[in-house]
Amino acid sequence: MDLNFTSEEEAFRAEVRLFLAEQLPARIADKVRTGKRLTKADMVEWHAILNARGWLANHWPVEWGGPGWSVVQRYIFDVETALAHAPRIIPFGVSMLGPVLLEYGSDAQKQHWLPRILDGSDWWCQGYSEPGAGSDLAGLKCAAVRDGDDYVVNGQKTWTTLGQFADMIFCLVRTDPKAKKQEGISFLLIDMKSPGVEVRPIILLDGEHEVNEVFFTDVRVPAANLVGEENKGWTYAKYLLTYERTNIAGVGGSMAAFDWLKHVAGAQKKAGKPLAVDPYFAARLAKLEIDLENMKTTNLRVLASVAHGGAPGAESSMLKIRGTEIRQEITALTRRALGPYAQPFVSEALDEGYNGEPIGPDYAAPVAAEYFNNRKLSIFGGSNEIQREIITKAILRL
Amino acid sequence: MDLNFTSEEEAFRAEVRLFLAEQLPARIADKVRTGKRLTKADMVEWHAILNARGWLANHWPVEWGGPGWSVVQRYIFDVETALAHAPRIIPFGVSMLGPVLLEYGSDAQKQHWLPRILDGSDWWCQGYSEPGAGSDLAGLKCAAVRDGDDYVVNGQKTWTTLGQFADMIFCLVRTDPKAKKQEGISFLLIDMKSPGVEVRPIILLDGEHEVNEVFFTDVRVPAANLVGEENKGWTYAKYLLTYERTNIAGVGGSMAAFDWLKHVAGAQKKAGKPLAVDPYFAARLAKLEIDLENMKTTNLRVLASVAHGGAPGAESSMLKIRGTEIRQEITALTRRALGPYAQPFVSEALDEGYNGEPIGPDYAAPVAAEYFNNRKLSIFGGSNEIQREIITKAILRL
Amino acid sequence: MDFNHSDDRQMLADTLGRYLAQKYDFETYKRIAVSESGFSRETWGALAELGIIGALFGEEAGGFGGSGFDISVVFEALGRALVVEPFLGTLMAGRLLADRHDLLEQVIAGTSILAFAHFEPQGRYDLTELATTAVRAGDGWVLSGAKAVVPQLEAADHILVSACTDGGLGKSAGLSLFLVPADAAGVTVRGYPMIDGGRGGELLLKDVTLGADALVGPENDAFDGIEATVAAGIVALCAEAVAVMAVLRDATLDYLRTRTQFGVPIGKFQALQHRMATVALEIEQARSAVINAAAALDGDRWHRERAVSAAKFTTGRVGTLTAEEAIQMHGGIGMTWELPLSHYAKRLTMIDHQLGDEDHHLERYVLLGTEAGEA
Amino acid sequence: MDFNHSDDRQMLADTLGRYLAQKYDFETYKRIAVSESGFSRETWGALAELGIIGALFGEEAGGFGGSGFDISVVFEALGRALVVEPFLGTLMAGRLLADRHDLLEQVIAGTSILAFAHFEPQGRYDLTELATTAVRAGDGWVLSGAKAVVPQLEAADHILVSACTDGGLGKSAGLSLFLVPADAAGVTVRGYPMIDGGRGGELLLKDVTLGADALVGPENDAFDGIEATVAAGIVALCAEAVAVMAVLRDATLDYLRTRTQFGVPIGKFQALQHRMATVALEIEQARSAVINAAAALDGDRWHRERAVSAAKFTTGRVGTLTAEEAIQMHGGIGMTWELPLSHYAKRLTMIDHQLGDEDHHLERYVLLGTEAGEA
Repeated sequence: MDLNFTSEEEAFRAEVRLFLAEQLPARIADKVRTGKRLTKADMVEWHAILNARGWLANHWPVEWGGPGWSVVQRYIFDVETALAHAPRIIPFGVSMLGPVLLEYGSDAQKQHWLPRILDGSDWWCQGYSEPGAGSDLAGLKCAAVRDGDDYVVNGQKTWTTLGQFADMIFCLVRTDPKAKKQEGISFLLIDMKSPGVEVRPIILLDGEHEVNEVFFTDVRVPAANLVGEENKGWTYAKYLLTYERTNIAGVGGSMAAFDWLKHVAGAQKKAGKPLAVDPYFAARLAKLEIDLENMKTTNLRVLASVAHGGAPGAESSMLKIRGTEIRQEITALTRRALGPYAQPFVSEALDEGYNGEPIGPDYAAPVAAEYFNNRKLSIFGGSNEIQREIITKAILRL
Repeated sequence: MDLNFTSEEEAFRAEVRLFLAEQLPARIADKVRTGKRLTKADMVEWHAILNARGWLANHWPVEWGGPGWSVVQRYIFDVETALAHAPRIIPFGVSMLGPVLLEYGSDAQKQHWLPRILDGSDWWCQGYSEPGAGSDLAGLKCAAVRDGDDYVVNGQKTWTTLGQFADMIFCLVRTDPKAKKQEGISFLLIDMKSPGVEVRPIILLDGEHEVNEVFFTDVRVPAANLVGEENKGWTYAKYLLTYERTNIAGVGGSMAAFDWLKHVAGAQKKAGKPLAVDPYFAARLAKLEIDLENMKTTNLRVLASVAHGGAPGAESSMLKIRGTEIRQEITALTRRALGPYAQPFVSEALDEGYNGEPIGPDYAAPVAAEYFNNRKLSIFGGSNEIQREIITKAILRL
Repeated sequence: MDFNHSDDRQMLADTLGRYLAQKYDFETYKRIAVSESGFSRETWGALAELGIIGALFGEEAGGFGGSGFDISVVFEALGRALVVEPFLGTLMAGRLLADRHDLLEQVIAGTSILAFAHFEPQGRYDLTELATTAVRAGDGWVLSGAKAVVPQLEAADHILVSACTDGGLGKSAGLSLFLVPADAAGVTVRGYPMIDGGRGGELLLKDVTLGADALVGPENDAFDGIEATVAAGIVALCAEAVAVMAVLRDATLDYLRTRTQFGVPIGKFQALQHRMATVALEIEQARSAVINAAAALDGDRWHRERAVSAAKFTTGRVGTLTAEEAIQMHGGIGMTWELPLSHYAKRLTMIDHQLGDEDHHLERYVLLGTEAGEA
Repeated sequence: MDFNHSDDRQMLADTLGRYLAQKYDFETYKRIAVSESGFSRETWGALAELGIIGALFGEEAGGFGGSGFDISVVFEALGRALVVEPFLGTLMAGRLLADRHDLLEQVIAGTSILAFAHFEPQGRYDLTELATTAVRAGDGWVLSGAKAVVPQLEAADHILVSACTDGGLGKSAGLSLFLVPADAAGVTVRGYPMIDGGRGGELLLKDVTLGADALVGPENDAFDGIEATVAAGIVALCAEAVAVMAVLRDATLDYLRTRTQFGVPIGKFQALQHRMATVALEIEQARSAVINAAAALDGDRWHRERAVSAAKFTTGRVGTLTAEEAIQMHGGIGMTWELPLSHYAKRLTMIDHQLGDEDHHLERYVLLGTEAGEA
């Protein structure tokens, strides 16, 4: 039993911190820290900085541009970047499509697409969910019919995060409507500029445009863009959903958000004293901090098991549930801390360069919107109900 | 909208209080208040006192000895007797079998059995549950085969509360093994002194003998003891389970228990001050008191709807759930209040006449055992899971 | 004991409900809620004409209602339709203006709108954390200070403002109330949209000079009135909250019945069924809490304040549960602007940020329990 | 980073586990737990022979363990078998007796048993609410006072007693420790059964006259040692609690797989599945909390105390959930004396009543957070 990182790992942490201190633009970190909107340019800039250092695709094999890190190094990197208020790495190309191509793509596909993910030539988005197929992902209907050297795609995808910025979309499509639902699905790469692709914004309850519907009408896709075998797409989809979930608890993000909450609770006043020392609020903070400390160790336990050759498996479902519960509770308490000032919402105040006088405390502007937005954490990416189903089957064996 | 009782109802409350002041033996009330064991003699004594006043079977029709009370009067009676620390009325004869006989019994059965319930000639117990049929009550197997003027009964019942004191048991038995499971059940009255009846104690986790297993081996029961029609017993069983559930929330009992909890929390010390003013404990008490106040009004709303001709229906499932949750939380907080002194358990200290020095505070002796014993509240009498099923079907219509 | 409303009150509720169902549908709400003014003066006038404002005040004030149950019936109906119009401020200020018959007549007619500006930027939900001062100047008064997050402040023609006339921060003694015309010199209103629709505002008072008649009620002794009118505001918010909960519950049940996944309506999944049973049960508890508070509103102070704090605590707790479960069970679609559900969830969540949240009222309930007066 | 135990420690755990599986089955437990002595001296001797007591102490004290992980490994195994023998008192008293080599040698050999009598009747879980006094008398000391609910007090040959030598109620300064032979004049032990099996006792000290050598450790300065040994006791109890939780979880899962109602195993009911998923998840969190506490036990005071309070809070909270859900899902059978389950549930519940409950440690965690030393 040893909960400490090795001296090599601590040296690596120092290296990451130094890199962040030198390379993470303060302008961008400030926006992340204060809950301002990031633009596409901000995200592209940060990807480029990481890529220049060779740290963008940090779980890829060395021969494809990965840095050759251990799971512990990746964990340290995730935590440190979050604590430094770096933007998250947009996962669609690097963490989702990349691993699928590495495992199932042809050499030609790897050589064509992987470098373009790294250098930012393609912004990828994900075409999984459909209006009728949410938790029941395999119930998807979007159809691709082979026609000569092309597939012709018709149908709809939804909840496509940042699809408005995307050059490419990887899609699950139905290629055999007669097969059992998991067996007629293929994995297709589609150029968003193809005729017949239409992106429509979905505005979320906080007024933000973050997700989209994507419609396909007679969209022609070269058959060369089929990944792996036709009708085997479900295998690749599942691989993608279970791959690289060591950061699924979002420990670094929650640590940073909890620090911010403590800052807010220290600054807010109740009867002249910091809210943080009010017995009721202090108890809420303490419970949350203890939950977070416990989850950090649970996360490290899973990590250590992976490092020793174990598979993360269904334990990552526990991490997903508790991780999102903790993150949601952090945003709920931050909202609660604001008292009446949770109500005003000046959307423009979240844009860079806004210089209106803040309403109430200067940290108040994004808080309630973030609380509402973060309701998604327990819904998207496999709802917490689906995670409980996984635990039921794989861990409880009921 | 008027939450007040009428002046007639208030006069009735005064009458009940006067009766309790004059007639409830202090010796018995003290035992109830301090959590001592009641003997069979205690319970019989209290039944006799109530019966002398004509208040024992207070929901029976006047012609059979009921006092002709409204649902509101019954509620007032329930609350006042609980607040005065009267023993509960043992329900098996008065509240369970009685209504079934009144609705479905023959004249001869009514004339024979009902007076004997009132005067205490028969102590009844309930033969519903079986080892394999708990929540799935209709899955029962205990069989009765017609043989001349008798039924011959073979099988087992369990969780038979106070069966060790009983003269008679009303049983659900299977009379048609080939019918669908709800359709082959009959309702039979069995003399506990019959040859072939054996009662075996079940000791609960607190060491108490409160429930029993009852075994039937070739027990001959006169066919005259069949209530209603053969194979229609499920109808009567359901009637019994939904009848007279206006007191299902146990408001009076919880009010008395909460008063006791406040007494304990006021007497216990933390850092020299009453535990009741400790912020954490005070918050727990306040939440519980608010829940109780809310439930009291919910209960009155259901009552008022019954008084205006509505049926209690599935709302009583909500009252059962919340009522047991509150009662369990009261006993949990009383246990918590004791601190280290929840641990000692001198069983003899719960008997009348014990005069050993108490371990710790004089109210400590029964508390932890009561907490454990009260886990039954959410299990017996239709588990809270079954109540949620009823709500799902009848109220949520899912 | 009777849990039915009187015929008159029921008729009022039905009339209001019908009007809103016809004229204040979700599209209307969305238009008004994000509009520049953050409310509709036309709707306000129409509702006044229906007598809705009059129902909030007693006969001594020129109205025909004003009891706890009058208030709760009206705000339940308003809550069901997500009405953003300035009822809360009008209710709270108006109850303190019973002797200003001329003004109240206009208010009840819908031609004058009131705001209640009491809480301050540093004061959170505390009724006595006031730094605004009113100083005598000749016959009149000079007010200075700031008031925080006043609902629909820009809509108000008259603002009822509390100020210290002989006291200090954190004291209930020495407070007085002043009626401030919205266009008085030295008054600055900084309006902004609220995250749950409608608008709020910060009030800045800089040497606002008022006549002697600006003083409302007893000098130095306004606290009891303020506490009582806040109690009425809490009953209103709690009734609104329970109505919103019921909408969320019913919308979620509808969704559970119709949305299919894995070949069955998701309402067939027992885990969701049992969670919804809990939500439904808790909403009934919250409804009982509101009934208790409405009944206690016209009673003695101690029982009234215990009941309103119990109700605000309960609706805060159950409101969070209901809003979060409604969104969660809807999944992604519950997160969208397009669906009414998300707006109801936002409103319900924000009610907990008005007039004291769950924690504030639990603490207050505890404190009241230690005060003399316990029955 | 390594979450595996060292080979030696794992071997110890395996040996202990095997021994208990063979010699301390449920029937044995039931017999010992309600016996007159409330423990088995034979078992104690056998476990001493296996080296289990030695594993609780460091080499400087004649043992071969004593770290947080040594303690947690032993108490996990003890918890799995519901062992009632006097390990906790021996652990806590023994850690403060490192310089009494002769005595500790007997303790480790199993021929002498220790109790730790610190908490007092009026003191709840507070480490400093002590009224017991020790007054110098000649070369020696005279002790008077009372100690509350000491686990397995009757079993002890020597009792380590805390007393005020130069301080008052509620102060951490001025405390000292004394080693009191159980048969000293003026010592009264009032034993009783505990609801979760085994026995406890009240200790009465009436002018107990002791020699100078009865003083253990520094005069007037015992608090730091007491706090540290209680921290070790908490690690032990938390490890025991997590082991009990795991037994309850596994027993409940087995029951859910085999008990049928409505024609299917009740484990097929999704509402129960999702609740069990929560229980399983929370137990893993509790396990992590214990690992954190065990790791911090040998570190600096501030991190150690934060970690042990976090662990005791977590195991208290999760323990209640686990015990109540295990009984509920078993239904009636879970309420019976006959089933091991109910005894595990009782033990788990009562652990929350030892060395500070959930609320006590949450408050303590908050207070530690405001102290200097935060990293």
